[in-house]
Amino acid sequence: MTSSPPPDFSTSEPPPSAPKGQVSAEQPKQSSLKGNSRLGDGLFFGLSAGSGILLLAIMAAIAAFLIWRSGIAISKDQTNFFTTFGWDPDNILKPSFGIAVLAFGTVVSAGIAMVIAVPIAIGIALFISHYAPRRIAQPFAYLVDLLAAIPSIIYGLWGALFLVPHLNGLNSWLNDYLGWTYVFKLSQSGAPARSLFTVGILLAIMVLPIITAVSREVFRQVPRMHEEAALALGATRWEMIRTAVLPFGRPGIISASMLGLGRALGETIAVATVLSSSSVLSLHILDAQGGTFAQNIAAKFGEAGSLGKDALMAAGLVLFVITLLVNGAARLIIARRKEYSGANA
Amino acid sequence: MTTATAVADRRPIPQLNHSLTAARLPRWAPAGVAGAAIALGCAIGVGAGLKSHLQWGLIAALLFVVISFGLSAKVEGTRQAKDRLATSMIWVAFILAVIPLASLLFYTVQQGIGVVNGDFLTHSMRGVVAASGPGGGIYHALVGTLQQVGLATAMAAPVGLFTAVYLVEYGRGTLAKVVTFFVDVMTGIPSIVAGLFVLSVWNIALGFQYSGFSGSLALAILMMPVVVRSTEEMLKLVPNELREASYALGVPRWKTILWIVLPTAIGGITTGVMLAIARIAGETAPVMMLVGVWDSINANPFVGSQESLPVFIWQQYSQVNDQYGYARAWGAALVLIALVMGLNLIARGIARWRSPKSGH
Amino acid sequence: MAKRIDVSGLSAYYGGTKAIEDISMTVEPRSVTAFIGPSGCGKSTFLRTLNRMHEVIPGARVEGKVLLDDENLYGAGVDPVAVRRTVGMVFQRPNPFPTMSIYENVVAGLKLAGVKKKSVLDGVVESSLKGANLWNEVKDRLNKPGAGLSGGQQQRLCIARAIAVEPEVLLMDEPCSALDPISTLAIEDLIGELKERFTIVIVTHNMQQAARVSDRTAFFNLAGVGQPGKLVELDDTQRIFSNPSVQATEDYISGRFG
Amino acid sequence: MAKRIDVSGLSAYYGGTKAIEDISMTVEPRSVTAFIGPSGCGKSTFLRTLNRMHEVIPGARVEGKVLLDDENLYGAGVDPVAVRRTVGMVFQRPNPFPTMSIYENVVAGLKLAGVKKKSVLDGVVESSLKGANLWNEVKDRLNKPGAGLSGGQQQRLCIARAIAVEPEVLLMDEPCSALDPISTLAIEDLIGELKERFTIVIVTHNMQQAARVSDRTAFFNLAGVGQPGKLVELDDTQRIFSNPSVQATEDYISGRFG
Amino acid sequence: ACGSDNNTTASTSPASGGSSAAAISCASKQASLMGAGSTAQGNAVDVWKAAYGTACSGTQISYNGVGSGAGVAQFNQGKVAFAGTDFALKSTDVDASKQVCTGGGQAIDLPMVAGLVSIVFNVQGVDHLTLDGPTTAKIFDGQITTWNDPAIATLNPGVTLPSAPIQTFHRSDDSGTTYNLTSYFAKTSGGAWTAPASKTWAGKGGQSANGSAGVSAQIKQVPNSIGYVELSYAQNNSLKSASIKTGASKPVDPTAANAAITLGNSTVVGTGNDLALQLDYGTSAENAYPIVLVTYEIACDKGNKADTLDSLKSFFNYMASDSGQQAIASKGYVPMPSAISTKVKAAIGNLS
Ligand SMILES: Nc1ncnc2c1ncn2[C@@H]1O[C@H](COP(=O)(O)OP(=O)(O)OP(=O)(O)O)[C@@H](O)[C@H]1O
Ligand SMILES: Nc1ncnc2c1ncn2[C@@H]1O[C@H](COP(=O)(O)OP(=O)(O)OP(=O)(O)O)[C@@H](O)[C@H]1O
Ligand SMILES: [Mg+2]
Ligand SMILES: [Mg+2]
Ligand SMILES: O=P([O-])([O-])[O-]
Repeated sequence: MTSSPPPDFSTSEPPPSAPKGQVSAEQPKQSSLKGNSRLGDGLFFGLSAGSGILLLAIMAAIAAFLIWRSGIAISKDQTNFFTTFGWDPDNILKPSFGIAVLAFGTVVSAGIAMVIAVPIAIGIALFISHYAPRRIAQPFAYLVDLLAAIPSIIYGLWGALFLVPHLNGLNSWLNDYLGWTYVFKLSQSGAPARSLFTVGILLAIMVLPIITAVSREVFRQVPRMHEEAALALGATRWEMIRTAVLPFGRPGIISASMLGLGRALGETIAVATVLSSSSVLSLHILDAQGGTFAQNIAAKFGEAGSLGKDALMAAGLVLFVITLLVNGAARLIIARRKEYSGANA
Repeated sequence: MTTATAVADRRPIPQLNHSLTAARLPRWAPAGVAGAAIALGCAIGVGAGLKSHLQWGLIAALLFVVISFGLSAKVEGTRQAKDRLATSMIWVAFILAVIPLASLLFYTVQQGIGVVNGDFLTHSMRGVVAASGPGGGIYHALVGTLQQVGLATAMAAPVGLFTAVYLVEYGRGTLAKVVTFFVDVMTGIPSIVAGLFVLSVWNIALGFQYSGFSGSLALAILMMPVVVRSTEEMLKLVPNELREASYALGVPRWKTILWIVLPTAIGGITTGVMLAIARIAGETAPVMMLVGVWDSINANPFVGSQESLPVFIWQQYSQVNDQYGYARAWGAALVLIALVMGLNLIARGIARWRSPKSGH
Repeated sequence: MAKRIDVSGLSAYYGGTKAIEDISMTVEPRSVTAFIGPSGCGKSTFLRTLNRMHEVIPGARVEGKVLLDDENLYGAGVDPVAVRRTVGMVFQRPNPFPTMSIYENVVAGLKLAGVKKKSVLDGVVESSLKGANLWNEVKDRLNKPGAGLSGGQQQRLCIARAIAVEPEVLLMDEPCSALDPISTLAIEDLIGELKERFTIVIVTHNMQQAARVSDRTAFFNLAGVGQPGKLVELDDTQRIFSNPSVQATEDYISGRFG
Repeated sequence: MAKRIDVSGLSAYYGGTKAIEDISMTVEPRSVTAFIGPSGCGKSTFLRTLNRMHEVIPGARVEGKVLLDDENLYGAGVDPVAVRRTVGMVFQRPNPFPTMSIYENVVAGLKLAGVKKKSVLDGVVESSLKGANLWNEVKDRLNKPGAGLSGGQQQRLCIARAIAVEPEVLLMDEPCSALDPISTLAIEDLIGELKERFTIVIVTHNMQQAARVSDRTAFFNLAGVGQPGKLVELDDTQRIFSNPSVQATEDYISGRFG
Repeated sequence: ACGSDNNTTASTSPASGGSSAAAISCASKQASLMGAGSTAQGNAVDVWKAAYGTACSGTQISYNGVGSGAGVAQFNQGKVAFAGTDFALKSTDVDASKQVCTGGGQAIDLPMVAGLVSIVFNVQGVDHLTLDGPTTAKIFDGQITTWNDPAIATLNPGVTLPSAPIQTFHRSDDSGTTYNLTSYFAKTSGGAWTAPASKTWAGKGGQSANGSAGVSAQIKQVPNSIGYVELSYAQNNSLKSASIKTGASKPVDPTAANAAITLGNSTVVGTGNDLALQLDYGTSAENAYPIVLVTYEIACDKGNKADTLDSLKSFFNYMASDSGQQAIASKGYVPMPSAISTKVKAAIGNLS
């Protein structure tokens, strides 16, 4: 059946108002089902999709840029890019560079940061949203946000001047009691604790506010009725959180952690200031050895020649891929339970 | 109706203890345990000759968690004990967060407060030999940071917000998947890579010179994924029934998003944007590469180099590197933190003004 | 003003599952049509197909035709927004906007449609809230959040919000289920008034309510679990309650209120 | 098992506003007590004070005493968690956990109590869902999200969830308002069975339901808008509906269903 | 709008080059000058631009310490008027510069700022330490690991050295400082240092730190440590520096005067206006401190940008002038010996 509207209806949007309300006298109302709201919607959709596409274009350009520059570098690398420890791309005789140490250091330090930061951040977020008395919660939330406002370089200085000396004791203690685990063995005792482990701790502090802030907002959105449903079943506060709050906030926590992880993976100056970098891949994470992608870029960029810069881009590309894999995994976890989304409450 | 009778054959439900006043620890128990744990922690610290006070604290925290759990498990039963465990762990998390926070803040204030005064805030470094003594200020850097961050936010926040809106409200197809994919990758871009990209495209290929604006381009790239992802999460939590209620009133989708969905999520969105601003306001490497340095006031972000606070801090620390440089660096850090916090407060004020009214 | 609704061969799906099947019926203008039937038989689903709200659920889709005065709601070029402006709806579960005060909740539809004049809005708020029998309870706290009301108050607020935009057809999904008898009476009275000008469809589990307010009653049922719901019969309310032509209808009605 | 509830001089506040005032009553064990009264008079609020759910709302507070077999719920040393485990509740608005499947929703309470054995849980799921008259509709999709059910199904799911933990007292806030007659009947039958062992309090707007299921009925009312709600009278249901001692009760009941 | 560039009152110590304002002849056509590159000369340029800016208020100068390589790259991209570098230009850099230096010009090296690398240490109870090439190389290469090692003890009779392990610190970033130190090792370690001179650290063991600032901070903080930084960092952070035993009669202290002697003996290896220097790290001349460094300014010999050429020449002239060189001496730099600065001045005159 044709759905063309009567011609006299086709122009106007239905006048929305009824000055005296609906119980007032009848008012002639014109109406067409083919309203013009498509214009606003189209515009808004265009803006949204356009933004998405713009973002995509930027990222695609960056990716293309990295791939292109990496291609140049890797083709000139005389050694295996993935297994080489050292970084000497500007050696005219034998350009040789590889990401083994950097990939290890990046993954380990970011991993340590996540292991420390995620539980603590969730704890703090819960503290703010469900535990702290209201009067404490608000100011404390601001305070945690304050951590996010501290520039990286300050974290670096604080890390090098304050954190490292305070971790020396912990380091030798870990070595004494957990040295048998191999991982916590210290090759050279007495040296300052400028290791991947320390970097992990520092990164944990740096990403803490990101994860906390986003999780906190998510926890605040948990509908009261679900919390009440759990409490009415005789749940303790913690059980209520486990039943109603955490599952509801799960995708949010994962996303928040991914944001934090992104920062941990890409952090430059703070790591460069604290880590004693080297081209040694040490499985003893307390040893002052190793490097990360971003730290390496910072250390090598200033004096890099043109191949040197390309080589750094190649390392950047690998960091991209790592970020992608981790995020992809996180997305999968979230997507698996999509139909259990809290929005359907 | 026959089904209802099925309930009649009740199975014995295992051990549901129905006493209202199960044995409980006294109200002062947590405080008492905390005190005992701290005392013990210190005792062990002294006894074992542990130098780092951090360790003392960690031991005390651990003791606190373990003792309250053990005590509660014995007196109150496992469910209460678990609840107490969670509570004490959350308090420990809180304290663990307070330590570095307090330390960092104390450190920064202590080191920086000495130089922060009217002159410092209203003068540039022009004509000052930084390495020889005090003097000069950060006004030029303050201007630069505000402009660069402002420009970056003006570019990235709308794009990020709209992208998140697209992903949550519209996106179901391939485009959404691809955008999501790239946003994810974007979260991990080291700032210096973003800087290099802008340098290659904007400054080298297109031939633009140093300017605050080219720095803000890189900052915008760094900011977008944070805005997108945090906003996305917040929008996802807006109950669908609110959208439906709005649609049913004949409100077009875009108005629903603008006036119903976004306001409901405004608190979280603000937090996300502020996080992103905080992050880029502290960036050094790309700004140095794209904006350069400048010791005088340049209020035009589109022409010529500018200073920015992180770059100023970096220079004073790494290059000037004497007591005066340090003092200026910490002073600038203090101002930068205060600046971001000020913005945060303002944004929250605005957000609260439009955010969900309380109620259940 | 009031419009006739003509449904033919309508089926609705949630993803792969068919929730209702092959429904055809006519809803007369200026009348109240009640939908009754057991829980889960698809009354809400069907109701939502009448103003294209069904399709906002991801994966949900509709087959068939719904004519509103000869115009197919599902025809090409039809704007669902215009449809919903014409066909208003009150939901089964009260859902006031949490970011808005009581006042703002009521005028939300108007404001978003561009009405700004304070005097007009004030008038609408008062008349709508009075229509929904809520005015006296909230007139002193119009600026308080809508979410802080009791369940029944919230539902009446949602009714006020829906009638404030003066739709031509009003779909109500168990509007009185959370209401006390006094408010229920007020709403029923309101329905009686509104039907002078609008077409009204109401889902209810309360047979007496259906008997009281509706001119015609449609009985839905489903053949079995997992089966889609179907329209069993639609007839004058009086007939349905006194002398239904299908046995299932009689069973359902008498099963309870025999 | 079943416990007597003795309320004396109870008032409840939301922040500064008093919502109910000075309520004293006794709820007999092994019986069904119905609360009726106009919307907003504080029935839900009062109900929530009986298992200390009121206090979870920020700023809300209670004065007075509630004795459960001589033990004051608000006495020192009483654990609200233990109270709620003993006094279960079904809410006015269905609120299944959106992140859980139907199965998980039903066993949520038991799992919290530490019951892990699959066979026990399976048994409880079946019997609870049957008790709530939902089993047939969902037995094939126990692992689907609870939020994908119809309104009535969701409410029955919540009832199943509440009875799965076998509380000694069960508070039901308009449990049947979203239900069709068949489910309503099933729930009423269930209530009839449960009262053999438990104490049941039910809020309802349906006078007939109150008359059908309850042994005693309490009528609440409020003097005017902004005034706190009060208990007007509590008596045997039959008395209340045939010959109430207070005029207001008579007015309320007859005003509608006279 | 409420801020001010005027620091004459705000600054308690006026720019120290101010007194030499008379030596500055401003450009007839003043323009803003941007430079970028080596961090080692950052403070020197800072001093100069302050003095120069006071005299010639129409010329604003900025210098971005991004590193030598990045500075040269920016120069070759035409983003800056001059670059500072710790290394003489490579032929590839010179080729690339032909794009920017129009009219057949190319980039040239002008040695403008000199300095020295101090071996800094933090050992309790030890105020003076003497080291020589092989011992220093072995310490930094992890071959000598304790302070009371006989090799160190022999060089320091009468000094009580602790038995503590040596904590060595080197640069984690690529650096001209490292290059000069390892050049010294390559020349004097007698085979103990096997790697060629390089701006990338190639020794074994020890810890690394970012920038001279990072190394200084570690030396200050960590007991029994040793590292290497430019003189100014040693001075600013009050670090103790070792004397170097060369072939000379007595160990040489790390002072500007002693470094100037070594510099004076260096030879120009650049051609034409390019004044790249070859330093003699193996010097055994009396009082010649061997670990010196020279940083260059890079500009086009021909084809500098027309609008900045005047200012560039004027600024360079001031840098190379005696008063300019004296102005940076107090900041831990080594004034360029006149043998070199004369050639530099001549080369500046030829810039076009
Ligand atoms: N969002 C959804 N996703 C999947 N299935 C759904 C969804 N909503 C409803 N259903 C299913 O569709 C069928 C019809 O549901 P509908 O809500 O229309 O029933 P109803 O007649 O309104 O019931 P009630 O009287 O309980 O409200 C039910 O089997 C229900 O489980
Ligand atoms: N969270 C809240 N904050 C403030 N006031 C509230 C809140 N919840 C309820 N009230 C108010 O308390 C009074 C009693 O509400 P209550 O929900 O107990 O009513 P009720 O008798 O259950 O009504 P209904 O039958 O509509 O559910 C009402 O005036 C209501 O507006
Ligand atoms: Mg329904
Ligand atoms: Mg209620
Ligand atoms: O000046 P450098 O940073 O290269 O030592």
